[in-house]
Amino acid sequence: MIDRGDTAWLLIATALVLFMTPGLAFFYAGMVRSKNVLGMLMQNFFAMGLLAVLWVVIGFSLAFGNFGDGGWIGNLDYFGMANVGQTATTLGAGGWMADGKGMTLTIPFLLFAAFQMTFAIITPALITGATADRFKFKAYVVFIGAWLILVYAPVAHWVFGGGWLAKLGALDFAGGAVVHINAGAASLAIVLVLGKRLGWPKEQMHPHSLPWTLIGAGILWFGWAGFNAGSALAADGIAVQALYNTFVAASAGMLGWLLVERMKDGKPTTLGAASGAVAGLVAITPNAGYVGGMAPVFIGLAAGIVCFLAIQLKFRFGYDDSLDVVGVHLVGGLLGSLLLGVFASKVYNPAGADGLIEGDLTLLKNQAIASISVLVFSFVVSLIIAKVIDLLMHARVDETDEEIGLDLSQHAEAAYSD
Amino acid sequence: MIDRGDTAWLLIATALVLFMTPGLAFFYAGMVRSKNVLGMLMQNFFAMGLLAVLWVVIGFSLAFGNFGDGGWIGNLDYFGMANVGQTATTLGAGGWMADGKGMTLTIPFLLFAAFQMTFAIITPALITGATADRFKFKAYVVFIGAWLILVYAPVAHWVFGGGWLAKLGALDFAGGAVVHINAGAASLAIVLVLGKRLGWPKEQMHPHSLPWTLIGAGILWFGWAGFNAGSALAADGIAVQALYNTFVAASAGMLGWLLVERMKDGKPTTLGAASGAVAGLVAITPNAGYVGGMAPVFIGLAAGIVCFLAIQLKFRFGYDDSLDVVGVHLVGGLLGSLLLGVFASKVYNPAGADGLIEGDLTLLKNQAIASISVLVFSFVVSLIIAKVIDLLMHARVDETDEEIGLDLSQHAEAAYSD
Amino acid sequence: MIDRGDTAWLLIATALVLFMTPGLAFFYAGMVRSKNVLGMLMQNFFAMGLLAVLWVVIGFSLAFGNFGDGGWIGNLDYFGMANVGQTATTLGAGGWMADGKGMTLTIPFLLFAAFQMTFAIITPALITGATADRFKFKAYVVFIGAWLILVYAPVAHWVFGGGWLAKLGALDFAGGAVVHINAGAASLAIVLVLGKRLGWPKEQMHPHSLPWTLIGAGILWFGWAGFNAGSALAADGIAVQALYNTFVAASAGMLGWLLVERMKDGKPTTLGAASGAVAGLVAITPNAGYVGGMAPVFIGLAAGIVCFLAIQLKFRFGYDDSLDVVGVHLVGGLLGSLLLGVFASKVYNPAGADGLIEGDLTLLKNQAIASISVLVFSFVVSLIIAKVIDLLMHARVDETDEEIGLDLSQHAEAAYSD
Amino acid sequence: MKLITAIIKPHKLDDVKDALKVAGVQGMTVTEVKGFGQQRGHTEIYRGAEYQVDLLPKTRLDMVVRPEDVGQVTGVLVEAARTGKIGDGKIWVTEVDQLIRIRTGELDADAT
Amino acid sequence: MKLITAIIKPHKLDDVKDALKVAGVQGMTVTEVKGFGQQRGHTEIYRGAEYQVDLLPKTRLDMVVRPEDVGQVTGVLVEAARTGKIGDGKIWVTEVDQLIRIRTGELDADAT
Amino acid sequence: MKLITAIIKPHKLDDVKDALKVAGVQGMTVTEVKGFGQQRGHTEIYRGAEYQVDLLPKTRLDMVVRPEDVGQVTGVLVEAARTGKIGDGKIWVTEVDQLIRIRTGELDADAT
Ligand SMILES: Nc1ncnc2c1ncn2[C@@H]1O[C@H](COP(=O)(O)OP(=O)(O)O)[C@@H](O)[C@H]1O
Ligand SMILES: Nc1ncnc2c1ncn2[C@@H]1O[C@H](COP(=O)(O)OP(=O)(O)O)[C@@H](O)[C@H]1O
Ligand SMILES: Nc1ncnc2c1ncn2[C@@H]1O[C@H](COP(=O)(O)OP(=O)(O)O)[C@@H](O)[C@H]1O
Repeated sequence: MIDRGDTAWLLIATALVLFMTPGLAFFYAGMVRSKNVLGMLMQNFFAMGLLAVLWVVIGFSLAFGNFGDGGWIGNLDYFGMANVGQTATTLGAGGWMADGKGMTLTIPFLLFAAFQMTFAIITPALITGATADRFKFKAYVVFIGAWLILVYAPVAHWVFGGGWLAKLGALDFAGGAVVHINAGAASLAIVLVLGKRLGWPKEQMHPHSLPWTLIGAGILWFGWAGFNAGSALAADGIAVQALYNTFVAASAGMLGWLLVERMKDGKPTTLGAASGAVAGLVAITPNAGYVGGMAPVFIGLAAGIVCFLAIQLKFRFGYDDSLDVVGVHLVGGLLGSLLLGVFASKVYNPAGADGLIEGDLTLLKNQAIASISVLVFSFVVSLIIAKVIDLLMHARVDETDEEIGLDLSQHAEAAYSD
Repeated sequence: MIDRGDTAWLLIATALVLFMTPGLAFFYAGMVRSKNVLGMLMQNFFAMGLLAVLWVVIGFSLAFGNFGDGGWIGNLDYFGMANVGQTATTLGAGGWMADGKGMTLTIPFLLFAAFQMTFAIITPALITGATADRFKFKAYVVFIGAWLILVYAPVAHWVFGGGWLAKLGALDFAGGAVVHINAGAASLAIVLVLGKRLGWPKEQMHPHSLPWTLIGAGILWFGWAGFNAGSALAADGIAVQALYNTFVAASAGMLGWLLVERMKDGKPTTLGAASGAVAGLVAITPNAGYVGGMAPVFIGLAAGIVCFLAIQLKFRFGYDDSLDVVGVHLVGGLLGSLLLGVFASKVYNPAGADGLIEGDLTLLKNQAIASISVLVFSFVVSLIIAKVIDLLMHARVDETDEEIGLDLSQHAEAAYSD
Repeated sequence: MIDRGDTAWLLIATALVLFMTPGLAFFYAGMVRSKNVLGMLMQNFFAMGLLAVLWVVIGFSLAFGNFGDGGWIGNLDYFGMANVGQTATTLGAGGWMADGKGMTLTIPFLLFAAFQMTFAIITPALITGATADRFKFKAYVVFIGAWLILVYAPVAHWVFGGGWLAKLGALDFAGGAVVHINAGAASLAIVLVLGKRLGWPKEQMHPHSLPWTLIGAGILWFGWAGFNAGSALAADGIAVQALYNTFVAASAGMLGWLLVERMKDGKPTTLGAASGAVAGLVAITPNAGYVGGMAPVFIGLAAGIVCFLAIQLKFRFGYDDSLDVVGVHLVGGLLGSLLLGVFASKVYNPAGADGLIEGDLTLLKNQAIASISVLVFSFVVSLIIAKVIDLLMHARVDETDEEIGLDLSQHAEAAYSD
Repeated sequence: MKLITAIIKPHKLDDVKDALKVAGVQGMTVTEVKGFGQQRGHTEIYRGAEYQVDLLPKTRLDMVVRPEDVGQVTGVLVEAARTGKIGDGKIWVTEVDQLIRIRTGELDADAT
Repeated sequence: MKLITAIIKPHKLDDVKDALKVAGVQGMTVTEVKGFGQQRGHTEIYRGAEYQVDLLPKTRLDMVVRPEDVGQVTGVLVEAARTGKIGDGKIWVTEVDQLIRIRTGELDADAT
Repeated sequence: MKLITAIIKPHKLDDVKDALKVAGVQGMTVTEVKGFGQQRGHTEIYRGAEYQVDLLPKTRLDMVVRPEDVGQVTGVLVEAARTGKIGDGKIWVTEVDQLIRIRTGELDADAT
């Protein structure tokens, strides 16, 4: 039965998550040099173009077909949105799912597909931060298209689609593994293939406009309400819990990051404030509907501190993760997924599980398995895709184009003029 | 009876559509030269000021008074928001309307008026893109005020208010004719009166800041969810269908535009990506709640391709439609309204109609009549209004003011400083 | 009983109000010189970090504990979100409250706390406009933390928490006194302690980027829908009334401001349009759910005119309220709170009161008492806090740092680069 | 060699550039500047405060030319940049000891 | 004629401009520049990476004056632009062969 | 004293600055400029309209040095700024009558 309150919430939640991709575009675009602004914006906006269409044609079906099969990938039942209509539906009723009743939607099935579409757009788009300033546009297009089908759709099936990780008992409220570990691991793979930006790390590459980054962070923060609280698929207490957790963790993430930044570098920075908030948001994502009380404060603080430290790794190991997708999304996603094994409590969500804090170690173990599985799968397949593309068409722009910048070389445009 | 889920959705949908006008302001402002940025922003923001007040005083009454009379214009029943209260209501029960029961709202009537107010703001604001860089502010103020009363209100009555076009059987889910053909035809009229920008088309007039254009496009895309899915006036399956169609058509519009741009100019541009998405959004607007499946993909693709070609017309015919309102909104609106005659299907909306694809030609014919009627009416009346204003106070700034730019000459401000 | 429509609306309303603080950040940041952009953004974003955490730990409890006691401050019942859960609840049932039944929520109590959290973030953040360009970051951090606990929490209790002003019969729908008078009076206090910016008023300090100010205004306008209509705590007729009033008053505020600006300075400015809209929004805030019809037009117009005149006061009296928080929020808040005593009518809200226009003077008297009380309390306590901080750590940056700008001196960052 | 510096109105840049190309000028360097002179500025208004702005946007051109070309180049410049209204700008000529092309190390006339 | 070029601190521009007006300077051209010299730069921090920035914002003034005015103008300039702290800037004077007013074609002293 | 003006490619600024420091140059002034010369520009596309852009971003350096240092400084400049590709830029040298340090009033060689 369709509930109009739930439908109202999911309608706007879907729009909110869609709005996150422009937010992400600006969060990143502010950090690049002025010759690469449009290159960054374009990659993100193009993800909104290509991936939505791929999703409704085949992606959704591969991710959510055969719902609750406990398996590896969906089927083609929903190819071209076949069988995806305006009525509510029950998914996976006959499967392994605990109560034998599957997931009963109180919103139109089509809305579920649209909501998931916005996740399928932003997840690959996260990668653009790692590859900034050197990914050839044509190669990028092929990469994210292939990645959606070969990496995102299966992983979404494992976790959100009632696949093997869901069956195992791993939890992921809104995508700690599916979104953040997944995109973060892929980022690491592809920057290894692309190589470092010319001049990195010697040359100074200041953010060309931190206000863009800040407005992007504001939009992300706003949209994350839809991302996490929308993942309750209803306007109920769990959604409220998720909203509360999300906002509080973002705040605590900012505080954590600024604290260590202040200690290490002597000044709290605006970029640090934005980065810390995002780190908190990343880490709370898997936890959003499963924890409560002061847990989001601890999770956020931890994320701010750990991710700040993690972004230094690239200098140690020499991979050029331009805007720290690995440091923030991979590490923050891992941290959040594991902390869920600590802080989860059925007090806040009876359909969830109890974590370490409630005396149970099982969840933490499952979280570790899920995290590692997604990390390894995404890293390996992404590496293969990137390598193949590199062989076929050179994944990276040539040196002159990189010097001129992506805006002119890839898109024949200048970001700013008189 | 008021449904709180429906009310929740329409509350936020109203806010979303309101937010579109700032979005539009930036979409346009990024494309003008830096001396005309504030002129553009001001015209759009001022529309939010003036038109809202005019609407609640008299515009709403003229558009929706005498609902369902099958006629040409409303009455003064709702003058100054009289009789527009917090309760739900049934409109046009006694009229020609099919089931004899009119339109029964499940939201407060006042919310319906507020939702429609946001449409009455953005539609005239669309015109500012065509007249960029040369419309005298005072003349602009008079123009949009008069246009709201003399053009928008009647046309809205014809279609949304149960007027003659609605009675005829023409469909327009969220304003393909009322909003886009209407504003596009008016744009053509007024640029003929204003004349070309100094230096056009010889002088290069680069967009001064494409990031503004992109963030504007992001806001428009986001807000369009409220525009189209809000037009269902409920949080039901039709709203969901509209949301899905909207987002998918925007994406396909981007792909269509970039494809032909790539072929013709050799590079896919960021401005093209944004423009294509808007073209897709325009074309899906009349269709939003009446089509489904893969139709939004086709409609979006067609819009992206056709509008890209259409914006070249101004060079051929020599009218200076500065930011392509004719090419995108008039042409995109026409295309969408006609394609509705092709793709409409009662499968997706029993209250709709069947189009060509279901074997019925009637709708296409009605769509053509409605489109042409709105086009001609809007063009002629707009031309008269513009001519009269031009006689009374010169519609265009003088040459020195145009050279200095609208920011300084009309508003004594500079957009950027240290 | 939880209503999912109400919950859906409050979920998004909470997100909307949260989004207002980034909006405010940009509204202000556009007006400062380019060397202080990040200083401004940082102060606002940091408010989102610090105050959310303080709120969930103790602020909410101090404001809403002992709900309906008719007293001065809450208790520690909700310390660390204890007893704040996912169920709906009735607050203050046993207190003085009219029907003896207190306030019965139809949304999870936790959602109420989260919604209020967003108010507790933006209210202190409003002050940053007054102190622009010279507040030492460390001192600012201590100030807003202390202010939340010592000023905001008690005042919120007096009015929103069923404290003595609520018991007295003063009305404040969404925070004319709690938010605007409160922050405005504090602004006056602290600028007296900080002193004038170097060079003020002789030196020209142009807004460095009015587009930022305009996009900030757009976001504020959008978010204010959540602020005011969300304060109905339901998706009902009152919420709709509040939304309508809010949007119309913003529009009328713009018209009022531009009218007098045009008369006095000869040109209507973009900054004036944005400022007038905000003035209208401020003044409608206490009125939002209690008035109707054409009242928002009058209230908005009055606010636009009066606030335009009020911002000239700082030159007369020589206090450097950099971005006119006193002129817009203190004066606009006072005006709105008093006009509520005029325009309130039970026709629009049976739970409200009748104002002068309905022939009753009591409300106006109560509004005056409430406004003055909040003004005096906030001014005095803020002055003390600021003085103490100034003694302990100098509230103001030193001269060199002020010359270099806050961006470099406080945060070691530059807003713009190549 | 001689260095010719011209301050012109920004919207004249395209015309001037074209005219100079025709006149055989091979290269030049363009700077956005602000000028102060007899031309009246404008008033800006921000929240009721009026500011007199007397620095106006101008464009500066620098080009090193052979001494024998100075007369012709300044002539072309004057002609192309003139609108006849106050604020058209100035041209001044200074002596250059030496001109070097970085790429080749060529000197003076060879380096233009 | 002589060309006086001055590099000053940006916030001194208003004072300098006023003083020059009083001293009879009729026009000048102003450019935003960055300077490198003895004045220490500052440190910027982006995500834990520290950058030493040694180019500081400065303002460049160019004015062509009559030879006999050079002493007075540079004197006024020095006085108005001086703060006494490192980084106050430099003034240099070069010989101008010819000054032309574009609008009228007037030359040298008539063209200032 | 002599004024050395160099137009270089923007991304060479760091190298050039470092090389000049080593060569003993104490100070200089840097301006963002656009250059027009033999180097080909690029095409920009906006909604189907193609624009040929022939002004390219360059960086201008001005430094006043002692006459005896001119040779060495230009030598270092040429070496550090050269990429060997068209568009590397120019250097020109002009005579300076006088150099003043605003802070101290020191003159010429003492003022560098
Ligand atoms: N003495 C001067 N030295 C350098 N630049 C000057 C001088 N006088 C004027 N300029 C420049 O020339 C521009 C135009 O000068 P102005 O006096 O306004 O008009 P006109 O050149 O028509 O007499 C000024 O804006 C300034 O940039
Ligand atoms: N030799 C030089 N040639 C050109 N400009 C110089 C030179 N030395 C310094 N400058 C300019 O003057 C500014 C101030 O110089 P600096 O050495 O920092 O302080 P001071 O002028 O007080 O000695 C520099 O930032 C630079 O713009
Ligand atoms: N005659 C000139 N006077 C002043 N600047 C010049 C001149 N010729 C070239 N330039 C500057 O030098 C830059 C490089 O010149 P260009 O002819 O493109 O290449 P190259 O220096 O390698 O011959 C130009 O962009 C311009 O800024």
